[in-house]
Amino acid sequence: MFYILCPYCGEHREEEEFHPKGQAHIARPEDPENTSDDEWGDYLFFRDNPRGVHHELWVHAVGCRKFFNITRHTVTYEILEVYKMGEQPSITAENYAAHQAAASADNERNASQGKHQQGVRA
Amino acid sequence: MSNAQQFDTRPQGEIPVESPLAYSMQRSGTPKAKAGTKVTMRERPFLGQLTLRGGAIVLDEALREVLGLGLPGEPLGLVQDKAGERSIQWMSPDEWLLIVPGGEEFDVERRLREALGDAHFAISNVGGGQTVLELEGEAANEVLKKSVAYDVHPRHFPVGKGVTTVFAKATVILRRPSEERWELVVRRSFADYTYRWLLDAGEEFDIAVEN
Amino acid sequence: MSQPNRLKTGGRVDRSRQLTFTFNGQRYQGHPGDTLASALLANGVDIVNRSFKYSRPRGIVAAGAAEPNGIVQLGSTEAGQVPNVRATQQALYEGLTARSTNGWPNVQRDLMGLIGKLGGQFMPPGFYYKTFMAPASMWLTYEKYIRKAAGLGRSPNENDLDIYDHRHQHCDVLVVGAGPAGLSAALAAGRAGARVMLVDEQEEMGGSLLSSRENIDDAPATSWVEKTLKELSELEHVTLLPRTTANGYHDHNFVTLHERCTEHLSDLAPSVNGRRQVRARLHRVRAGQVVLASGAHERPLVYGNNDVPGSMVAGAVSTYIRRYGVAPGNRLVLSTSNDDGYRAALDWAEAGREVVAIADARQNPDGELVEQARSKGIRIIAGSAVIEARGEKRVSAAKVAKIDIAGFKVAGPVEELACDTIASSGGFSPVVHLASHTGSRPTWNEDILGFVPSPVKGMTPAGGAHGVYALGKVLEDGVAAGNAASEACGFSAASVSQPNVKNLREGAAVALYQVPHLKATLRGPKQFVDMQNDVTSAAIELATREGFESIEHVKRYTALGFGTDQGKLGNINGMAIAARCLGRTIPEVGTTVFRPNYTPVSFGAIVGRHCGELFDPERYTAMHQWHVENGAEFEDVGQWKRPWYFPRKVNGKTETMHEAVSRECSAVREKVGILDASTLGKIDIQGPDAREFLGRVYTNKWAKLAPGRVRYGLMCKDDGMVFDDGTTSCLAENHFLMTTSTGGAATVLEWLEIWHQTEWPELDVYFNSVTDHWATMTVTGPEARKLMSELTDIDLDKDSFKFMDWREGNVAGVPARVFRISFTGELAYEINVQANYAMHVWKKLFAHGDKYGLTPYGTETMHVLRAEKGFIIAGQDTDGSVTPEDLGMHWAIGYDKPNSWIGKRALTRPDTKRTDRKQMVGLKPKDPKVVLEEGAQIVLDPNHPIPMPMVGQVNSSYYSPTLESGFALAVVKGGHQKMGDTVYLPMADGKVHEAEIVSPIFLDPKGERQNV
Amino acid sequence: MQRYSGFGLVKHALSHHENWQRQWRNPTPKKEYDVIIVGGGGHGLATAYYLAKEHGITNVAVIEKGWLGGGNTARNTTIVRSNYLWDESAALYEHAMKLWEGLSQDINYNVMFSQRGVLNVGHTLQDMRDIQRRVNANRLNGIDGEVLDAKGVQDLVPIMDCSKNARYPVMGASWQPRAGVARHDAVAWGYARAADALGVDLLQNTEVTGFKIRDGQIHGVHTNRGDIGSKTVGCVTAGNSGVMAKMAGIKMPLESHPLQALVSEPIKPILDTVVMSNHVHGYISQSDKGDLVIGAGIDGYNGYGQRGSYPTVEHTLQAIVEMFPIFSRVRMNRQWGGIVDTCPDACPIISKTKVKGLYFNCGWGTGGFKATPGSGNVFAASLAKGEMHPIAAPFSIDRFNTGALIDEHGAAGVAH
Repeated sequence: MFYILCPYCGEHREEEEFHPKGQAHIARPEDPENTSDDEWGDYLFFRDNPRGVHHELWVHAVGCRKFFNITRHTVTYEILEVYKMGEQPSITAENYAAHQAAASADNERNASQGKHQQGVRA
Repeated sequence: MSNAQQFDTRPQGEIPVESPLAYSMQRSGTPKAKAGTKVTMRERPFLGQLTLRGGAIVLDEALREVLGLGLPGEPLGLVQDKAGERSIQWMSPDEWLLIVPGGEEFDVERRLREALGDAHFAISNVGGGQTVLELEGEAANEVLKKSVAYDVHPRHFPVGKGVTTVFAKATVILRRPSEERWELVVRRSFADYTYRWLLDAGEEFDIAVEN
Repeated sequence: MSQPNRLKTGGRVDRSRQLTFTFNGQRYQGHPGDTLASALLANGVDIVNRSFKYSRPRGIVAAGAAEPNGIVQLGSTEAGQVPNVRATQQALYEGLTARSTNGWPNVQRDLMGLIGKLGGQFMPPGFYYKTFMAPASMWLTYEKYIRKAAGLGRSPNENDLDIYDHRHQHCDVLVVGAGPAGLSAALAAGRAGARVMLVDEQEEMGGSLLSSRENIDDAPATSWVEKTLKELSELEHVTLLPRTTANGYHDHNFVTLHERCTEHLSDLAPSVNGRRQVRARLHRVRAGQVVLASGAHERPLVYGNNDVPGSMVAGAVSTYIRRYGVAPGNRLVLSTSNDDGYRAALDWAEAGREVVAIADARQNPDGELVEQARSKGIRIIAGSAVIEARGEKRVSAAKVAKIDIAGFKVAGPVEELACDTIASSGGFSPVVHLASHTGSRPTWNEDILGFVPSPVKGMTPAGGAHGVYALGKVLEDGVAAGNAASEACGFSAASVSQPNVKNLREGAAVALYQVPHLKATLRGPKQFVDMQNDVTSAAIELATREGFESIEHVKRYTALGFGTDQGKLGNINGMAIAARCLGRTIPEVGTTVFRPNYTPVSFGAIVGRHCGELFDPERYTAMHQWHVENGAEFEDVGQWKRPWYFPRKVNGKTETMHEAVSRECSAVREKVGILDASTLGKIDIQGPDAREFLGRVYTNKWAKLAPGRVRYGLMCKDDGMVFDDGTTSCLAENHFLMTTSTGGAATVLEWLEIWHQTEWPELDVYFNSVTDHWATMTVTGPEARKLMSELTDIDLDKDSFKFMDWREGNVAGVPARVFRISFTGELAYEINVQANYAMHVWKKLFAHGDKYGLTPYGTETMHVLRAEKGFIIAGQDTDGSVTPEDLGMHWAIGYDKPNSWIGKRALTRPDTKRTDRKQMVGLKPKDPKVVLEEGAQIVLDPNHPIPMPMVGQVNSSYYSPTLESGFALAVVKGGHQKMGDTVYLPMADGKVHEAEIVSPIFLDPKGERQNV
Repeated sequence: MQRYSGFGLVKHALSHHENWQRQWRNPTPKKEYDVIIVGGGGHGLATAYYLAKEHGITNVAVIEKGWLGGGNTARNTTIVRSNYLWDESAALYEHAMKLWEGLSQDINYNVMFSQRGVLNVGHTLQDMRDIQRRVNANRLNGIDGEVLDAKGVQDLVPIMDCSKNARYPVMGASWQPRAGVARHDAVAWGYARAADALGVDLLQNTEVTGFKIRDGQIHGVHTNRGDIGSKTVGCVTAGNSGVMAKMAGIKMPLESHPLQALVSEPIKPILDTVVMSNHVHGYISQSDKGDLVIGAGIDGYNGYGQRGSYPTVEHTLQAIVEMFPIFSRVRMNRQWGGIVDTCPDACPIISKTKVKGLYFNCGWGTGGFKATPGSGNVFAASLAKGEMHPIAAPFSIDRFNTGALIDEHGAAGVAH
């Protein structure tokens, strides 16, 4: 069960307070009337569904009622970042590997300084 | 002006009034305190409750002007006046819950609307839709731990904090106005469920209800 | 003789007190501190069960969670029955009553055992896949007998009288396991000031130290346990939970703990001072860090007939002797691959019993424990193993032979040693179960011959759980883990001095899993790998021969590890055997992922208080008590309890629903009725862009709705399908009150928010739910105005307060908003008052309404009345596949609105613009007495052979006392062009109803009644 | 193929079971096949079997990245029923049902198809309307079913709480007697063995890493064991279908969600039918081994982790104990998760794609197991003829652009 940092409340909350609302950044076509049937179908139904880094829309339903985005790994379920509506993710499928490498280097550096891996609450 | 309608829903004169728990207390009872009572529940009905929406800066200014009490400075903050009768709780980046003694809310709303002028804001009277339950006693924490997934440990939930969270299968606004007292702001239609749940969860601590 | 196997001294049981218990109808004695298993062993009960497939007699083999055989049915009353209790984990209490779960007529003389003996050969793995196929019709019969033979215990057939509880817990550091590693870790983290939870599945904390031979700080290890627990219990932020098993390790360090609160006292929780106590408590823990100090399970060796009672895991033998003061036999043969196994022989000898011999698989055993055994004069047969046990209901001898492990063969003559107990040790398997619950696969460590946990974020293993076994190292490791965990939570490491422990010199262990036999595996005596599921080495070999090469295939084909013990004893041995058969190494064969639960948890504990009346909230309106007192029958609408109808007693007889509804309908059509409509969702919408927003989320137009006016609105999703409807009133230029369907309230509010927050944040508008703030009562019928005029100061004149207007004023002295909207087609006033005053207003209406025949009505009457008018109910007349066009609601579609409102674009897709879509129509049964079935399918040719083409279905259907006929709302393909056509409704009973397609508006199509 | 029978079992027993043959070969991949099936689950194996048996196409490879039947085939709750609402899905599932009824004999492998009946219980007036509508539709489509009232339910399942005091009292149910359960692993193994016997190559531990596409035509697949050629490729990879489609440059209307299930410890026979409730949200049956097999809905987020969130398990068991209070003391042994690829209309995609020769059979959501034989059968026919089988045709991917969805949410509200 996820422990989710609400970017508005500023603290981690239990998954039970949130609802997932599908893929993030699905923008409604600017001019629906001049959108083809295929384009409209794509907007309504077609999704990335990646095995790996995924950007999702969630709402803090039992909380501040705000929608926000989560970048989450769909296999490890690790939440890589949360960001508010209108913001763009800094971690993406493209830069994930580099990001992980940097993070593990950080961890090793911390470990060598006698610090330990950060926990989910740290 | 905001060009919204304000509506004073309080009747003049003596009109019978029923709190959301009137039926529940009658049906499920109000257990009296015993020697072993470690938690006490109390309803504070008929308070004035306003949902305030808008920008923090303008609302803060207006509230200071009208109530002499500004918005809490942080998310999840709860501030009260000296008497503890008026409180403002952060609900969302653009939403606060203002609780005042019953009857004050219409005047407060009117004055706030005046003070806010043309700003974009909203004020909704929600006093009929929710009631306040207080929990007190050494086992209050334990009863809450049975009921809410939110961490109520004093390190994590100091006085002056308030959150909206899951309560069993309902939702509550949970606040800590003082060291010894918790407040649950409960929606009217869920009040009976919440009450029955608390009686059940409090049974092992000989929960008492004061009314 | 009472308790023949109980030693005179030793152990942690309280010999001063006797407890009487019953097993299979026989009364026995034990002591406080016993488990059911230790008490049974003390009393010399060898056979505790019969095995699942072959009905072989089985005894206790282990001492804790790993026990596969000692599965019993507990309970002295029907409601107190508990199936499948593990005797090794059940504390003994006075009056405990238990039975074996299998064995007919009893475990001693079991007739199924004969079948096992004769039929065992005919039940290779997967035998049922290969037979019982002919004739096809017989499978259900075969299955009945197969099912009867299966299952362990039985479910109670009475409701549980006990209650269960939950605790939502949060801590910095959760330490799982209170053995030496866990205690040390908790001490370190606790001293650092962290919020610590220390949990242990056993009756008391201490883990392996409770039966350890070793000293800590020159005193028995148990003194250190006591001292440590004392300090921990005095630390303010430390919580100790004994009798608590960590069952599931979920994402982001969420761990479920199962605390057995009163299960050690009785099968029904005793009450204290009249207060009920919970039977079990489920803790839902969110931990900053988890220290996994769950220890290790000892592996038995897999030799011939290794399931004969008297065969035990070596460590369990020690535990029974040292912790419970029970020697489970007299003459012991130990078969071991490592030094640790020697502890059993030493303990056995010190208990004054005979150690016949130790068969050590190693050529030159030389560790310190080996020396101790030698010095006691115990015979050690190096390079050998027990290859087969003899005996049927109890071990009578062990066949020992030299073995060639690499060559997998017996390398010397067989010596038969008379004995009654065989202990075996094949080394240890770290308890990695929890660590793999979140998907991390354990990795093989050749040094310790076991799987160790792979890294899990926020988790630190300590001690045996990752293969650190030597006591001194374990204590050190625990402190390090505790400090690492508390530091990760932002605390400074605490200082914990290392206690003085003598480190034993240890000889290297050898990898031995399946012991070779003189005969080939398929021909030799059965070697059990998973005792609970009767999986043998031969079964695994056969599975690999048949092409099941993946370990997952092997497991599934043989059922290895699928028991209630989840293969704690057998899995690694099974993998090793599969690896041997496939010519691979264990890591090549891989491991399987463990799933929660670590040990089984009762449904009741998982459910907690969410059962019975608290299963789901019942939502009440402000008038609920009145409805109850006036005999309402209730309908569940979402979580709401809504009055369905108000049956009256007439001449001592209660009306049927039909009678009540007819009466209520007539009252509204002829006089006046009242409905509690408080459950409708209400959303307060304010802001300069509120109107613009409404125009985008509703299909119809909102630009010109003036203050004081109300409009009906229809909402679609962007696929063009209707999903909710309701009225919205203009309260002021920038202020609207939206109503939604009862079920749609939360969904619609979230719908508005998602569009505002994600798509149109530039619109200045706020939405607040005021559903609960307002109570709503609908006064409707020809007499409504007269009744209202007695109670309100609002000008009710039909020209100043028109249909679809709203006004504010007082009703019964209470400020109210009154809306002239109608869901019945009659003159109607919908009164909204602040909910705390609603009961007063409601009662006042009745006080004045009597003379007008004011009749309360419920949802059923509301449905009849609205259906007569052709008004839809979203969710009943729509099902997510209906467009506004399909409903014939062209008037509510603003095609020429400036914005592309939600749903508009989708209405011109190829499928949505078809003219032969299912469209809403009315149906008039040819026989007016007929009320068509809701859900009846509509066909054009009832004589068409099956499959019969269907053109639509009935969604709403009622008897109308006003029309004196049944009538229905339905959808029919191309229905709008089929007015007057006849359609057919073939029913299950063979009847075919005829109906005519008509307008869905059955009554007052011009709307004159509501406009008066 | 060594024929299985009771007599054969006795014969093998006398020879110490030393002469059992492999159930399938472990072949080396050929360079080229007539048809490649990607995905060795139940649907893929069934497709291969029917290609060989009914269409004489035996030069077929089934490519499986792990072990046969290791995905959702191994993780579902084994319910088989065909009482779907819409004509299109009813035809598909009933086609499957008819194949189920002779499957053990057809493939000479006892899949333990137990037609013990399925109850879909209703607790509200709307539930009952939906039940009536579905059963009426089923009947006119030639699918067995009847509507029971609360007493009928109680008679059939005496241990269920059908009292008025329940929070959501049972009002009635739909009852499909021909429905039931089957042994999931046996379905995969049985099809595998039968397909292998007809010459199909089952390539385990072989992972497709890409598609060979030239000029809009499929030419084969890249795998970790080299390239394998074919002009016809059928992709049947369930939860991974979105990932596979992306490799081929195709976007899918799919979201892969965790679907959790759990079993109790084995207990003596106590529940003889399958009971499902959309409203209190849970379903339950008892396996032949004695486990209560329990499930409910999907988790709301995308997930390939084969696990979901704990509250789903809690809510499921609350529902089960609500319906069966006597199970309060029965204990949950194990829980797990599958990865279900769900479509917006809760119906599958059995379709050609924009790549010629590349077909997808996916999107089964929570309804895949029960369709296994039917899905394989119509997919095989479609691959063999290059034209979609009439039963499969409505399940084209185009429907999401035309709007011709087949909305079965009512039927699939609870996963099964």
